[in-house]
Amino acid sequence: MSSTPQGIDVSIEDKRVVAEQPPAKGHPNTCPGCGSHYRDDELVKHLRMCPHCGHHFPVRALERIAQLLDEGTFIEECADLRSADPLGFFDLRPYVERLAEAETSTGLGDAMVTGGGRIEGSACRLAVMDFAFMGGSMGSVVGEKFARACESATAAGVPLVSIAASGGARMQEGILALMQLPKTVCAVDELHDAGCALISVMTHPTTGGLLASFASLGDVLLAEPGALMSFAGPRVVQQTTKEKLPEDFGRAEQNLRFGHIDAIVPRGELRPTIARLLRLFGSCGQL
Amino acid sequence: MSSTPQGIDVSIEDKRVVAEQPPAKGHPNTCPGCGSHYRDDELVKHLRMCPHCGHHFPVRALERIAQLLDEGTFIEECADLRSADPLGFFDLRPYVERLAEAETSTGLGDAMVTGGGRIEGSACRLAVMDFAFMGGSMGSVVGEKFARACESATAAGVPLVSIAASGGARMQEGILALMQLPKTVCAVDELHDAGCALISVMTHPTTGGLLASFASLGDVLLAEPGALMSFAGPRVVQQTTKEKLPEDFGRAEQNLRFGHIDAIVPRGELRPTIARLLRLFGSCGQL
Amino acid sequence: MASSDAEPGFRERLSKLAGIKSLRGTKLPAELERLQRQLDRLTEEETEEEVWERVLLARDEDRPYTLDYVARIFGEFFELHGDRGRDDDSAIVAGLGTLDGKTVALIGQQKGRDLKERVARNFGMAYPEGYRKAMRVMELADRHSFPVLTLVDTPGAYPGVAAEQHGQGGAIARSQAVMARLGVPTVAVVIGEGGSGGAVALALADKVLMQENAMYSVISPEGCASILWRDASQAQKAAAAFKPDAAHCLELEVIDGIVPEPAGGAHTDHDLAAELLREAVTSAFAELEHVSPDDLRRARRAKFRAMGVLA
Amino acid sequence: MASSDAEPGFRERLSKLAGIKSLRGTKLPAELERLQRQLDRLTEEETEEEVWERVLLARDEDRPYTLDYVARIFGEFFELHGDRGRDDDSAIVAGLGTLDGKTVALIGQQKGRDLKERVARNFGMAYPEGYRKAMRVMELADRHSFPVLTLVDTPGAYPGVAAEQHGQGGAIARSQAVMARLGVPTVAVVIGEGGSGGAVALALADKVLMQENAMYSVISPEGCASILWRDASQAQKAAAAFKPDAAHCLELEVIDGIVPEPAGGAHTDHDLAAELLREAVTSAFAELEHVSPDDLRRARRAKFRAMGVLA
Ligand SMILES: [Zn+2]
Ligand SMILES: [Zn+2]
Repeated sequence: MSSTPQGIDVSIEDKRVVAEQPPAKGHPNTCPGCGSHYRDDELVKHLRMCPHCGHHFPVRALERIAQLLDEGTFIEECADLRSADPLGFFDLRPYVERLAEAETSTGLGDAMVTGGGRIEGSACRLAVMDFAFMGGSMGSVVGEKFARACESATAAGVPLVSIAASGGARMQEGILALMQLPKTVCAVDELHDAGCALISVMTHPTTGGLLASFASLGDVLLAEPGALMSFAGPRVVQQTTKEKLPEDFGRAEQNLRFGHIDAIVPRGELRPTIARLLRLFGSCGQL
Repeated sequence: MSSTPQGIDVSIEDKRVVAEQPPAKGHPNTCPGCGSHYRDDELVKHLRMCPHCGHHFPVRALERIAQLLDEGTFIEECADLRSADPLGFFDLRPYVERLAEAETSTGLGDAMVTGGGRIEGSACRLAVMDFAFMGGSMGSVVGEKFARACESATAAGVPLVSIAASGGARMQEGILALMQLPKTVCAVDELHDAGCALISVMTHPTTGGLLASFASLGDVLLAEPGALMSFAGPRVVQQTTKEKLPEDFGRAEQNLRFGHIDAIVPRGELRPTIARLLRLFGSCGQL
Repeated sequence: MASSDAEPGFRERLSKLAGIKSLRGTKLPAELERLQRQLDRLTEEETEEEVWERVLLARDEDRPYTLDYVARIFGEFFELHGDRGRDDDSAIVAGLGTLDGKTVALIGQQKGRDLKERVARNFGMAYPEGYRKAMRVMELADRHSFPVLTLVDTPGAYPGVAAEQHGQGGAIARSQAVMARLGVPTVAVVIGEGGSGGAVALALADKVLMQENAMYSVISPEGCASILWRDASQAQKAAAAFKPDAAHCLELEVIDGIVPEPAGGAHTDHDLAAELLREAVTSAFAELEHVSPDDLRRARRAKFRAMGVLA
Repeated sequence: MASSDAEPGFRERLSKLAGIKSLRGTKLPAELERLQRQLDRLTEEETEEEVWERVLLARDEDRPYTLDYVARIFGEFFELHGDRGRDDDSAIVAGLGTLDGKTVALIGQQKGRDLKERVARNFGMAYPEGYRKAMRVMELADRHSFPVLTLVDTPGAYPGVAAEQHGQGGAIARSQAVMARLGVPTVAVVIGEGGSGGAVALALADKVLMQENAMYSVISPEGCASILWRDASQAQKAAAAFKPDAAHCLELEVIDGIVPEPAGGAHTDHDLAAELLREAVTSAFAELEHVSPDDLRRARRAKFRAMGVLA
């Protein structure tokens, strides 16, 4: 289901997200829900939802931005930020090599794209994660981009919309990756002190450090259908507790039932829903 | 077990507190726990705990104050406040008649005694309920006395210690009795804004409106062993849900287990425990 | 039964209520006149039957509920779910919507229209989780300076084993404490049954209004009767004794105004009932519009501080 | 492995640490000297074995736990229980006590000393309820201007079905958000295992210290090894790669200071370990004593805002 073979290496609390899915039927454009196969342009047209069974395929960051924003309004920010290798980290391969490969294969500098734009005419800032870049893991660059997006939203007096898709913290940056949790939490507190809203959308998967930091701190928490939202991944939980997991363990539907999110929004309704929330939260300063 | 035959009439959410107890063995000084019988001076000496089985007998307000305060330090406040009869309430007997009878039998103006004093040398204000006065029900006088106790504590910059024993709101005062909930809640918020602490002790029973207002808002919540602390009384719950109630339904022990109180403190340890808390919260202004 | 003491304040507030409405250019003077006539009757004694009739109207199964009003008075409504802890209690609904073009946070008890919905919403009787949802939405409103509107309509907080184990009393107390701390304008309207602690948990507001046929009481008439008369069938007698109707609540200075209903009761015309509610609520918010957070808190606490009647 | 860039900040903070301590008249110059020598070694490369030795010390079963320190450094301690919602999670203990005669709120993870206690305390792995208890005690401290001391010692937040259903991720996020908002001085000390999100939930503090042999990491060495090397037995190699020891955390400017331990580790002398901890904590609080709530928040957020290394 995922087009990112390295994804499995980098998520921490939920390292087997991919393995939990029905085994990919060879091609990323084959629906794991019903087996239908689509051309890429067909999937793009349908917002990467299966027209047959409604399965939500993963969406890359730039395509997500195109789905959500008024055409031609996106202005990217901080595109030049890149990870350093503070630990000189080397496992089976050096971290710098993994980074270079991810940049080549995704065309992105790191796992988050940020910038400003309009949705149904309402100005906002966006912070959109890309699972294809090392499993959407959060290291120094993701944390810094998110913090700057909060500051940019505050300066403009507009809400920040965050779209999460992440396996957790990026362990190749060690303790500095963990520090992106408090860093992004502080950024949300500053955003809130300025009176600006955070609208947080969780897509499959939003696990580990993301769920334990900014993604859970939205004024409104939305999730896509079926999105896995858990702090610990299903495999870790199973190994630890030896329990049989409930069928919808950690899924958006369970999270709604247990009171953790406000709504499950199918992808087709995401743009009008966010637009409505932007109008409700309005501007909170100069535009 | 209770020496207040009219108690059963006035508690609301928990109207059968007394009936839930083992039937009184004739005399209020006979222990319902083990059947031992005591002279009144024996019980006073033992803080009204059964020396044989540890059962906590009810304690009247002035005796409670004598148990807790340094000798000779109590100065009563607002002793002259009396209930009006705003509804001209008449059930089987007029409210004014019930009030007069309660005053005669208890020697108190209403179900709460307030004032200032010292515990192990630390100054505080106290608000102590007396279940013998119409089941410790809260009407306008109890609400007013509690609010004034908060104001007195604020003025003195000392903590307020509240000792609850109540069946709930006093229905003979109708909607005005219900309004003592928000009234006392506002008083606690003002006390807290002034930086003063509320130490709340719940004794058997603390139910209905008391639990749903100031008694639950203490910075520290203590309870005596076995004290019933429930919003709805066991009988009402049983009638509504038809369930068999757990054995310790609503008791302090259950409340501790479910995270609602900080500690269960046997009566013999109450004075030193409150004294320690007074030292920890200290003074918060002039004395 | 208005005592001579309460009389002046009562009259004064009634005319203030009328004043606000005409100031805002009410289009419904007939409703207001009718309400005035009803209130005039209070100087005479209301009969047991008249009080009971209102109790029955407050509980009428066709009476508009919270979501009926939400659909009619809010724009852009978005429902918020969950207490961020354990549950989403649908006996209480919450959300954001626009009223007069401004964003307002709505919190209200919700009974069910048919049996299935009634069970799902537990007949409007919330668990502690419902009050925790209310609190977190109030805090969201405070963070973004959204006024808060609460609609009160519950027989009471749910009296069950789990509800007690989850801390019903503490949740009701804390919900009030949060309302006492809010720095935004708050308006509460009792739109049906305002049952005891479960109701007041959402009603510690700058302006507390009652619909003409709503009731607001420390205990249900049946509960009162079974305790004091030892006979639940004496409910009618009990209701007359403790007077849960809007006019008496206004007389006792427990509420700040009465919202007129269509003749015959809100259930006869949901649209008109909603329009009358909308007018009353926007008038109340307009009065609070330019008051600072500190002044809002101060006045709100002072108002409740003064409630009660001493000898 | 100190990079030449990180070096000056590291040196500076070490000498600042030393400076504070002598200023406060430390009676234990020998311990400090020993710490200095150890830190000096950082300019050389630490071996895999040396890093691993610290991991083993951090997890030593005889190492003092939160309550061992509480008994030794606090006066008048009073434990606070419960999250005021559903539970009292004993993997986290909280309470009030006096330190240098002033009231401080204490929150810390607590492992068990024997098997029975370990099970009761879930090996120091909290459920969301534990973090909710922590948050409500922090808010109590804020209300009364009590400084907050947290002691971090957990393999991680508990990864179980119920913990997820009760909102583990959200609870950890919100606990951090509460810490970022507090207007009182906050000091966190990692006294054993600082395991991932479960640790940082209590560590968003003005001053974050680590004991000499504590570890603080984004994942356990075993977890890291099983993911990256696909072999949990490579834990020693993994630990050397991501360097969870105090010296490296100081080097990366993730912590503000290192608390010396008795020679051989804290487990060899609980009393001395507690005395060293007490000195470090009171020094840290002394530095924060006259800072206003707004300045505390500002500096605290700015500190975490700056964490991370970019190319
Ligand atoms: Zn499909
Ligand atoms: Zn006995």
